Amino acid sequence: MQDILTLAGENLLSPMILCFALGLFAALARSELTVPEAAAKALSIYLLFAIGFKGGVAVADHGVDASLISALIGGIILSFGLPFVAFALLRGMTRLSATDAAATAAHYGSISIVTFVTATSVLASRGIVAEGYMVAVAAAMEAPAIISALWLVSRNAPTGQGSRMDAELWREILLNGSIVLLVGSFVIGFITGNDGMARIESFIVSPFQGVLCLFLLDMGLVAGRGLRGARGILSMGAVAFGMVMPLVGAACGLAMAMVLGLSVGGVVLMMTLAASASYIAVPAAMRVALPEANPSVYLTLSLGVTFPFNLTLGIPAYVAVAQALTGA
Amino acid sequence: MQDILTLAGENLLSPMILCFALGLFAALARSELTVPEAAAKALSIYLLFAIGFKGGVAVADHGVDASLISALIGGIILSFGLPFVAFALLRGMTRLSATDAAATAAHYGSISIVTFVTATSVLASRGIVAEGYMVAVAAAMEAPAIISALWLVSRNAPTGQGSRMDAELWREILLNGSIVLLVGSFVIGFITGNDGMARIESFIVSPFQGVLCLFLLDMGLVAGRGLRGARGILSMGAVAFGMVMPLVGAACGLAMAMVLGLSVGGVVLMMTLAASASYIAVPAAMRVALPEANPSVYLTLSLGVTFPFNLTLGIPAYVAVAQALTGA
Amino acid sequence: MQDILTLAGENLLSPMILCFALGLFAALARSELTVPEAAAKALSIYLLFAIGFKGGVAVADHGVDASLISALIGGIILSFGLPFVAFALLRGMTRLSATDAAATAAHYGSISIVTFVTATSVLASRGIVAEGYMVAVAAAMEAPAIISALWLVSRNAPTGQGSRMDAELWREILLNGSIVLLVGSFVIGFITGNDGMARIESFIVSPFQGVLCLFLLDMGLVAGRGLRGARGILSMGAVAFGMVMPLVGAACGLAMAMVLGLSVGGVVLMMTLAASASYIAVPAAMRVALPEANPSVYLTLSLGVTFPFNLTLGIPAYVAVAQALTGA
Amino acid sequence: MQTHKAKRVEIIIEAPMEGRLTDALKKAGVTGFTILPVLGGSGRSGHWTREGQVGRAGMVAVICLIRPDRMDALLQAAFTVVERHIGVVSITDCEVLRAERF
Amino acid sequence: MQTHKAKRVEIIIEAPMEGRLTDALKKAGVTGFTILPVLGGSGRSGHWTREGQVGRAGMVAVICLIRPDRMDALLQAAFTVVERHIGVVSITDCEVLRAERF
Amino acid sequence: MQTHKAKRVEIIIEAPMEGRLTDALKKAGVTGFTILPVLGGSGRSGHWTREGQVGRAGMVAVICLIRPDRMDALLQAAFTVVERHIGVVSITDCEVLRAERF
Ligand SMILES: Nc1ncnc2c1ncn2[C@@H]1O[C@H](COP(=O)(O)O)[C@@H](O)[C@H]1O
Ligand SMILES: Nc1ncnc2c1ncn2[C@@H]1O[C@H](COP(=O)(O)O)[C@@H](O)[C@H]1O
Ligand SMILES: Nc1ncnc2c1ncn2[C@@H]1O[C@H](COP(=O)(O)O)[C@@H](O)[C@H]1O
Ligand code: NA
Ligand code: NA
Ligand code: NA
Repeated sequence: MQDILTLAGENLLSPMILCFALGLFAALARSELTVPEAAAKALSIYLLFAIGFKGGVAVADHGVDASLISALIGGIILSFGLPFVAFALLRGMTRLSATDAAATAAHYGSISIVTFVTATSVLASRGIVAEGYMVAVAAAMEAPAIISALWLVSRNAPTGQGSRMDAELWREILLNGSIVLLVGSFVIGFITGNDGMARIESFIVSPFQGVLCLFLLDMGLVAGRGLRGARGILSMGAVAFGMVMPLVGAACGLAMAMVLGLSVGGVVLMMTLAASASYIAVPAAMRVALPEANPSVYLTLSLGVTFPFNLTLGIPAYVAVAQALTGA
Repeated sequence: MQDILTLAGENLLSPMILCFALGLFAALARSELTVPEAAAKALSIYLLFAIGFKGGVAVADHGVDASLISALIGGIILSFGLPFVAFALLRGMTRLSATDAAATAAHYGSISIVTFVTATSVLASRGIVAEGYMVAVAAAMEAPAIISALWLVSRNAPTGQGSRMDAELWREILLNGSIVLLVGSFVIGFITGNDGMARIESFIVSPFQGVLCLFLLDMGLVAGRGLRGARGILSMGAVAFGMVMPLVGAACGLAMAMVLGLSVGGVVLMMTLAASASYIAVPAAMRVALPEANPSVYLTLSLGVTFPFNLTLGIPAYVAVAQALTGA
Repeated sequence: MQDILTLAGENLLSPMILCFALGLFAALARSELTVPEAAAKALSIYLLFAIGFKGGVAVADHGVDASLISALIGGIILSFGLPFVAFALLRGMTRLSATDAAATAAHYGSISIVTFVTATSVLASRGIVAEGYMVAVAAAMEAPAIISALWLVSRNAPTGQGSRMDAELWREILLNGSIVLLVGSFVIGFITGNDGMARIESFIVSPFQGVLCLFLLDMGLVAGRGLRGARGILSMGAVAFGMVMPLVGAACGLAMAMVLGLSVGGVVLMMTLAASASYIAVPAAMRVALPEANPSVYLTLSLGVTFPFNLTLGIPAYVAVAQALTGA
Repeated sequence: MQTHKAKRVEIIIEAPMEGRLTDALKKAGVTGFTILPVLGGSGRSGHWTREGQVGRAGMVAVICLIRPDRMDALLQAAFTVVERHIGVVSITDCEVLRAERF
Repeated sequence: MQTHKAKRVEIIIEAPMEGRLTDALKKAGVTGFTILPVLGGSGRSGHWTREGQVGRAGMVAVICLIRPDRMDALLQAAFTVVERHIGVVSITDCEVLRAERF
Repeated sequence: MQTHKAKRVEIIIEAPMEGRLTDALKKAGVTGFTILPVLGGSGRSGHWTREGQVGRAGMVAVICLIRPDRMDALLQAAFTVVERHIGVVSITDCEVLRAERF
């Protein structure tokens, strides 16, 4: 317990989290501080590329084995399954319509890559190594949750609000920018291995944490602006859901990680993936597939409640639990 | 004297100043070379974050004492007072209307953070250490000058041109992006101290001077385009003001720094702050508060005349004077 | 031969080329992955600045001599001459109108700075040194080809499609952003020499290859989108031209480099310049000077065919040939 | 100069729907359109700005000049796409040069 | 398709005034508006481009579709804000789909 | 509020021609214009988006409010520049505030 608190304190006082807090503060105080959209997108491309590449190099280093495949399958199962848990919780804890609840549930089955990146950087700062292929697991978990959510809608929503799913949208989802970049750079890292790493190490390794700081500053700004715009949109129940669901997700992720026999680092990352909620790929898909679902609800929950929760309290808790359970 | 010339020569031939000159040349020659707005803004966010963070770490390192508070007060006094000096000089040296003169005076009481950053990098390259809290002084000096200018307008301008000041505008000024980012990263640097620095050092320290080069290239482009667009707008008297005022400001800054008992580096930075003129925060405030004042006048003076003057001749002179007077 | 294949394999499996391939794949698969325009432009400014600066420092280091001047003249002769070769080939191999053929020919006389940058990074990774002034040669080769193309049009195109050349356009071409930045940073590097390099080395040297990776990712995206949009626009003959012409150009570049007596690295870079085709400066000039020429033709050829060809197969071949011929 | 009567249709729509709208316009026989970026806005579903967004969010403005007789096909096509989505459609009378282009 | 008469008001105004203008529009009962970025322009106070600016300078275009009877309130509100500022206001007749939105 | 009749001319043109167009407009006595960015479009010469471009490619929209009697000079000037280029020109009737500005 002592440990968890120290860990949480350390995490809360890292430059990354403080940058996020600064962004949140600036947005809530209505400062006009902004990171230009193009710059934020460039930072996210850098982060995705670096994290994918490093994962690929790590896998090239340790060799591929069956555990990669089983971890992928485990991740996909979580992504399919978690929306059902989220939907049930939402229907119990809030008065959201079936459509809104299903759309929100899709976000919680999918993942937030920035939360994942932050977790890897917390692991790195405490010298905990994780399976390199967890990056591939992250990519694999982006989309399946959408299928579950659409199935939930088709079962529960009033007629006329059915989903507008078509082949085109599937292509968009499966080839969305972050999946392609993450998987692509993972493959590039795998192919070029340590030689490739040597050539671009001083670009993707040393400045990584600093770039993450600026990116989290922007995430804080965006989350804060979202929160301000959404005042009165979320009920107390919904806010509670935004903090309970990551814990439920993390518990599922933990169970899965134990079944898969992952290392401490891998357990933390699997918990983080399961606990995190999407706010890029899934919202865009929901706007097309379920236009009647209210974007303020799912965006505010995912970006304004769950994302900060994981960043500040969640990740240190997951690290502590993983260390306690694996006895590391 | 020999020394000043060598120093000025060295400064003029640094990559930073030459990049500024390249931008100026490209703009005056009407090359279409441009740094995209989003990229320039991203560079400025990087510079503000890095300079604020480093300042905070330095203060954490040396401990906080009364001198921080007295330096802040000193800076605020300068920012309040300099507009009166500038206004008097402008009314004497030019035929600007009272409104234009007051709006311009506000710029000279406030500060240019890029000039400040360039001065810190000149100090760094000569191994001169300065008080870390000078970053906080810079932030504190941004806004007070605006009050003095508005008071000057209310006293001198024709009726109907009164200022449009309201609570909303005060909030905008006090929470403008650069103040929030500078103070915020200062606080983050202070909280995380050397541990935080170790994590992001390779992002904010080693590439700093290179980033400053590209940023000054853009500043050269912007200043040059401003100068081209403003041909015929500034009288000889106004141009002369743009070079005399920084010297007057620097002298006031020097006096204040001596009273405060700052180190050589601190003296240089206080002189630089007093000598520099705002071209971001104050112009935006003036457009709202004093729409009748002509933006071409104050922008061209501040960005086209005083900024290059300080960058090329001013800073080396301030360093030389500070070294001579403090016997360092 | 063995050697060429190994070299080509190594080159094809470098992170840079794989990033380009990833971009190409993403665009052809219609992923919405994009690098924001502003970010791509910022990356290109970084690359131009770094490459120009390093070239200038290298020249400052080795001293200026007559060989710089003769290499400049050699480059200009190539740029003037190659459009005639390209025009003849195009008229033989395709059914393009005289206007389209001339506009396309201009691109092949001019150069692609990204191809040049990639070649320097291949050289660097194999420890081959090249003349620093080749950067200046690259800049000198951008524009002359346009004159030859306009002369070809005036001789061959139907009346009414004459070129719209004026002093203004010449200014635009000669002061286009990349020439100004390349030459400007070359001069800055030359003036500040190793002192300047020491100050910004960790910005322009260590992260260089990583930045190039992200930039080539974007180039792959752009080239792929261009190819998709241009389906059915290029005949088989035109595509063949896009791969034959770089070889012809490289041969001319080789001959010129032998006459000039360049080092192995210099030979490779001269071949690369002659083999590469412009897709920034010349297209913009052609839109103004020859609006009747179809931009899809020349952009697709230059960016969609010749650029990938040089990147993947061309450069390793040029390195192998240069090493074989100079016996290095 | 000789000008010709035409209609200017302006459709403000969510960015993820852009491709679907332009595909529908092309199918409805529209010969051209232009897409402008949008910084922010306000409507029944609230206020938004590009700064409060991540990813491919936000809206775009699609401008379409057409011959008056093609209007109905265009509106029909546009309406099918925007029907369930937030956004607005406005139509203005205008004149164009070079009518052969429309 | 069924369309309804409306007005399209386009206000080009300095970026620092954007928030004040949209606040005034909301107070005047305007139900929606869209903001477009502006790259540059020219007028009595000279020529400017975004490239010659630092900070929150420049202008934006605010587009507002309204029912004709609300026009006067809107213009009054807009005028109070833009009066002392550089910028232009233009009004066009237009038709809109889905009139219930305005 | 008092408004005045005017014309709103919208010219969508290739970015490299922007300077030439605005120079011609100024010579034709136009007192002001505003330039908006364009993200992409489609026409007889095909489909393009800013994302498939490098360099100073792409198009811009130039908006010009003028007094009706100046229209012909403007169109003449614009036409000379755009004649051989891709792009479109449209003209709408409008009303403006502060007529003394045009
Ligand atoms: N009256 C209006 N005038 C101009 N744009 C509008 C108007 N109403 C809505 N919009 C635009 O359409 C978007 C969605 O509107 P709504 O569907 O009403 O939420 C808003 O964010 C605005 O960009
Ligand atoms: N006649 C006009 N047509 C279109 N935009 C204009 C016009 N006049 C002024 N503007 C815009 O309004 C801004 C300020 O104009 P002004 O107040 O005349 O300096 C200009 O920079 C243009 O963006
Ligand atoms: N009917 C139209 N409506 C709106 N914009 C158009 C139209 N036709 C062409 N454009 C714009 O003008 C550009 C060039 O058109 P074009 O000359 O037909 O290839 C297109 O990419 C569009 O941006
Ligand atoms: Na999840
Ligand atoms: Na000052
Ligand atoms: Na060439």
